[in-house]
Amino acid sequence: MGLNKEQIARRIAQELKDGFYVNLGIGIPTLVANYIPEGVDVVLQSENGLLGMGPFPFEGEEDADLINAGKQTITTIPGSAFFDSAMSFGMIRAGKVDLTVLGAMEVADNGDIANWKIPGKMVKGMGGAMDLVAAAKNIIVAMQHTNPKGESKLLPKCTLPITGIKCVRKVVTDLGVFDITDEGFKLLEYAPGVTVDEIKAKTAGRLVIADDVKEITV
Amino acid sequence: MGLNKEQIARRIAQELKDGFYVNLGIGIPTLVANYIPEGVDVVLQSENGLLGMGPFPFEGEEDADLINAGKQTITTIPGSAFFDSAMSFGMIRAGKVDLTVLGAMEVADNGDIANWKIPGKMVKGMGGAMDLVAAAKNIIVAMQHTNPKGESKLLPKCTLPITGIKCVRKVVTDLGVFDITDEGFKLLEYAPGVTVDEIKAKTAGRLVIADDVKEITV
Amino acid sequence: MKKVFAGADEAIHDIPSGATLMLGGFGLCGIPENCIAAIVKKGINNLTCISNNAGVDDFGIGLMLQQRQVKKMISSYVGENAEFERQMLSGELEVEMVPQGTLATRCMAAGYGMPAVFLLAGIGTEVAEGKEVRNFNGKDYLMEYAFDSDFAIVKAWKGDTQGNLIFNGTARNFSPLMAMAGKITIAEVEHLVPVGELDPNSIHVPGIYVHRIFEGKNYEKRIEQRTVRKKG
Amino acid sequence: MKKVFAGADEAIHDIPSGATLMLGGFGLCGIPENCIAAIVKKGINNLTCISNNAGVDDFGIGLMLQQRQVKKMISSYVGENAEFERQMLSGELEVEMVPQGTLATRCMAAGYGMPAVFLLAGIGTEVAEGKEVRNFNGKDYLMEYAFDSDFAIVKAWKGDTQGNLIFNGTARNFSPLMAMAGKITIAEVEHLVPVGELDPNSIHVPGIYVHRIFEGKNYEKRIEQRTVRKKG
Repeated sequence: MGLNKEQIARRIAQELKDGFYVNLGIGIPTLVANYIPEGVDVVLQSENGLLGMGPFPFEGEEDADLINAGKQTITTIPGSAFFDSAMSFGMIRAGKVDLTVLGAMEVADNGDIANWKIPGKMVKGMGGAMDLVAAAKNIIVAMQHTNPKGESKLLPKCTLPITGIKCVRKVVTDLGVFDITDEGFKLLEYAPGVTVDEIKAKTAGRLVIADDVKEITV
Repeated sequence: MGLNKEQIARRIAQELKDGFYVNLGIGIPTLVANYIPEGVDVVLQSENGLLGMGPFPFEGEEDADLINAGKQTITTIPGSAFFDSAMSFGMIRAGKVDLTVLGAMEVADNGDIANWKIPGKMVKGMGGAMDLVAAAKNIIVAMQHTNPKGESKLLPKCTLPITGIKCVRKVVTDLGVFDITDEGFKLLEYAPGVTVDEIKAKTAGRLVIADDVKEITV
Repeated sequence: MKKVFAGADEAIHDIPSGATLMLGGFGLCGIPENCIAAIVKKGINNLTCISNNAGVDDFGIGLMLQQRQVKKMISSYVGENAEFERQMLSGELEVEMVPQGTLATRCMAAGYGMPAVFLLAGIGTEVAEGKEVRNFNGKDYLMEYAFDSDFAIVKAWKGDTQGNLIFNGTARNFSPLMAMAGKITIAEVEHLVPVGELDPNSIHVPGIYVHRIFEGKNYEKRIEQRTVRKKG
Repeated sequence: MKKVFAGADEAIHDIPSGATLMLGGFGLCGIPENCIAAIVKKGINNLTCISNNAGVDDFGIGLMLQQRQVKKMISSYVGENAEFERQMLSGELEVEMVPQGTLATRCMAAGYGMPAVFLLAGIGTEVAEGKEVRNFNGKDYLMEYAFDSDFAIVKAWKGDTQGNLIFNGTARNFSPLMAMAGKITIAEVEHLVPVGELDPNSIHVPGIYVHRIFEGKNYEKRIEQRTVRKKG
């Protein structure tokens, strides 16, 4: 039951508006690019220095000088532009990127996010995650509602080292769509086949249910 | 008696070393470009966004998009590069420009300089002068030794609003060449036909005479 | 993604009186001629203009001064402009002088989301009055704030329909910095081309910073100091 | 103006053990392969390396790690590198993690002569520990210092004998910023051309920032994640 990864991506893609500049993180967020609605023109930013990221190259056409922030080979689209890393994060910091979608290990009901470090495990670094969450003006988190042990990832307070404070605006999980509000997570939509009671049971943070809560359409 | 403007420029040109990046201010400093010694390769920086400034264009070849900081039409040389004003002053601030030559209304014996404003007269602004004097690592002032009233422009303290503090390293006037030292102006060279006593008489700031003081050769 | 406007009148249609504008250009080099003409025609006033210079009497921002549209100029050098001088001395025009590199860097800071920067220029001078001084590695710096502007208006050489801009020669100057700093950025270009025509390696201002673009007309590109040498 | 060197061995000849190096590149994209090979060959050690990543086990900075030449890494992401992990966990290797945009901007600050900048990244996290927090317009920022480095080592696509550099695609990344930040900057380029061949409007790093340049050899340009789609 609940949404699969593609459906989570598809639901997030509904948040895209014509003219948006969008930064997509690694994992589920990357899939959002596959579901951009008809008639909606968005430009993808890759924080390693590209506006106008296109799809993966055809086999044999990979260019070592053309990768995304996940170090995958990519292509450009007409109208793309390259720039250095300072300008790339400069435009994020200045609020020019309309939407950032990223994954998370934990989200707190005040919008705190943890997604870079697990104590006791090898620390690989925060990459651009701290910059993105601190500076982006609109952040949607795409993640599973619970961890492999079945524990809620929507918490009253992050238990892992945090990446940024009070920055997440919206969370889309396999179970539902939530806004971050002063009252905590606000359930806007539930996945087909999932009950509000199940979501209540699996959400550790403060949860309120929108008056007009409805089923997700993807 | 003393040096004319061309000779002042010629004397300053002796300070140029092979490989120098040089910013030349308006007036006498501009003339220095005409006297770059044989075998010495210097690149001229213009703070409005150019490295590799060439001579004035031939008549009929002026380009409105190609001017220097004095707003004069110029040319480029092979190897030139354009950049924006932030990078231009960034490279000055980071100490990448080896020598800056500029004019002054007053220089104090501690290296203070005044060259942007005369109280009671129309204020045109400091342009890039404050940035240059604050940030350049090596500043030579080119000016007349006295003002039109015959008063010394080499002073114990600037009387005009200052442009920068303790920044001038060397002064070349129509009468002589001076280093700025802890003892004040240090006369290194005097102009042909000018006596050390005359220089003493016309220098209001602290003045010491170098042991090996000698006549300027231009 | 509708960034392309028909012309200057359309692109500046919603600039209100009292707005703060950044205007690109160094002297008369690289100034947004079409937008200035449209602003003069529209007659909006009470403007605060951030621009390195203020034009000459009958060109550039000088045209806006003639119509008394400018309340305050923030510039590094205001040069030869009799009407400017008259308005300033009579107190009609407020003027704030900012060192040129400081002006440029305060624009850049805005475009890069940095609220303040530390700069050397002006230490020990009247420019430092009232400003925070901070010592790093034995050197004093002034803390200078990023500029805030409602509209940035620049002129580029080439631009595409996505808003990517390329400047020519020293007409670049402050324009890329201001283009990145405007809440709304308007670019007029000599050549508006379809997407894909500009080399993505050579873009000076990526389109994300540019909200409106149009191809300008009848550029005069006046030369302020025509200096030449003789052939031979 | 003798900036052109014969090769990597000559260009890095005076880098001493214990030096602080900036190394351009994002992952394996745009890394200075020739200089890394020469540093490995020369065997200098005790190095502090500022680089967004630390290569993989058998390529990039990973090669220097294999030879235990690195004392400290300052990076944003150190990814998949078993030897790196081993040295870090055993305490042989000191590691400082810096957010990616902060890393980039601290390089830029150095090249622009700005001693410190105010950035949002890391506010409220362990990155903020011990750092000055300052509020501007209701938002908290961390004060971050410009990086200090003895040598910056970058790889560009094209360069001329004056040191002007042009990068290709996303191989640009941190390299222009580091090139501007080094006390001594060494650039290896795929194509070294005579002055006058590069378009002066399209230079990413003006030669004034570059002290040594040479044409590199045998570029492998390894791809870290080969992702493709099928035709049709």
